[in-house]
Amino acid sequence: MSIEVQFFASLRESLGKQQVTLGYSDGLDVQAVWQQASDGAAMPDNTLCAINMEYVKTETPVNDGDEVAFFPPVTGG
Amino acid sequence: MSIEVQFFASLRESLGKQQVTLGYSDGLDVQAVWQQASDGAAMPDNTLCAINMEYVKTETPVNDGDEVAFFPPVTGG
Amino acid sequence: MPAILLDTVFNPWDELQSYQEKHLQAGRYGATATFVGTMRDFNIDDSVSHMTLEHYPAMTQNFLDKLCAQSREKFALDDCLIIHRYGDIKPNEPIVLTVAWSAHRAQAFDACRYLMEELKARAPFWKKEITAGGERWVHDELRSSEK
Amino acid sequence: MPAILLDTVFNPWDELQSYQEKHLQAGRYGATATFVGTMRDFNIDDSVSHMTLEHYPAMTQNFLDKLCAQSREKFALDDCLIIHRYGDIKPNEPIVLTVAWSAHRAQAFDACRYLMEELKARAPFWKKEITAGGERWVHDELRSSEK
Repeated sequence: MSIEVQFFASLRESLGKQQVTLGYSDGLDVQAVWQQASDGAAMPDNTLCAINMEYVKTETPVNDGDEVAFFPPVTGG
Repeated sequence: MSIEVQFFASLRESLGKQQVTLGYSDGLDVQAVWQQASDGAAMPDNTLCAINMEYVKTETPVNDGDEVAFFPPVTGG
Repeated sequence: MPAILLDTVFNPWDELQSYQEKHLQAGRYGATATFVGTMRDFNIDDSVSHMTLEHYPAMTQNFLDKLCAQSREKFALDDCLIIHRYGDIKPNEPIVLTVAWSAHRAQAFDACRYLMEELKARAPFWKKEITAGGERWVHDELRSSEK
Repeated sequence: MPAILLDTVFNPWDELQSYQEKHLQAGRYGATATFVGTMRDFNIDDSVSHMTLEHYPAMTQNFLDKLCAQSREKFALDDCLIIHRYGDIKPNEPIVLTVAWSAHRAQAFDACRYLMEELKARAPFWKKEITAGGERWVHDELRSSEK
């Protein structure tokens, strides 16, 4: 019964954490996972969210066992 | 006092000649050069013309010493 | 149609040839379009000494694999290839290679560009530049010179 | 920014690298877009055993030189390169290479494509294919498969 949360790049640095494991509870969505994992920090406007390696919106429901990731706009290539 | 005329590819084969040297006379244009150099053959609709390595139209005047070329649509690359 | 993530310097042209000889059927493809992105030593005004490219390994691989598969459906390709660096990168080192092989010129060009545009827009990589003035994450507003 | 005409087999990737090492300044260009056109062994329905590529030497050189110069004016390029074969060509041999180096991805892609489209539309080359059924000049109506 857990959710694994990951932060990348500038978000990882500004929050001071790379990975957090949360307990699972019914009715969680991506926004609620952020709130718990970030200790209530405001989510920057341009933050991107993924569940299990796929882009999702902040209102997407989260299931037990999901890997949820938060990161800034990408700058590869 | 001469014009050098060149034919390429399928035009060269259908006319049976690669190069013809014509005497220069006043008032020549590309169409007239074709008529003389091809012995009066009809110019295929899609024929391209060049004077001194630059594309021109059939009504372009020809000067003494010019190199005039006729060829079919290009198919390089 | 692989997407390959590497943390060491690679020669894009050698990789391309090696892949082509191994996987492409001689005489079938007529058009090969490629793009190589190379690290420059300037961005905006500061001189950049080197760069760290962070990624989200499993998602990055997943994203690029799907991008290759989508491109093969969207365009008439014989094959495509993506190679992308991560980790520490120095100026003049290749960062990314995209290749599209097709019987048709337009399809090869379009697919190669599609691979790059999608990768740039959505593949989870983040550049941090190390300059004389310190470290900085590359943000959108710093990328006008890359357009 | 040379345009090179060759009557022998060439390796486009080796030529590209050799030119790049000699003429491009390390760390200045970030984007390299390339296209290679290779002879296929099929066109329409007949099997093509080989091909002869006729050209108009002085005009072809002149045209490609100007095309390189125009492209450098039209796009923000560090450099560009065209290599084109003429004479007898066998299946799977490269016919043409175009390369555009730029600081900017879009400029490199656009310029590389511009080089190829202009070359295809206007450079004085003519292909004659040798098939099981005899020789034939390639005409526009035979080129749909090349688009």
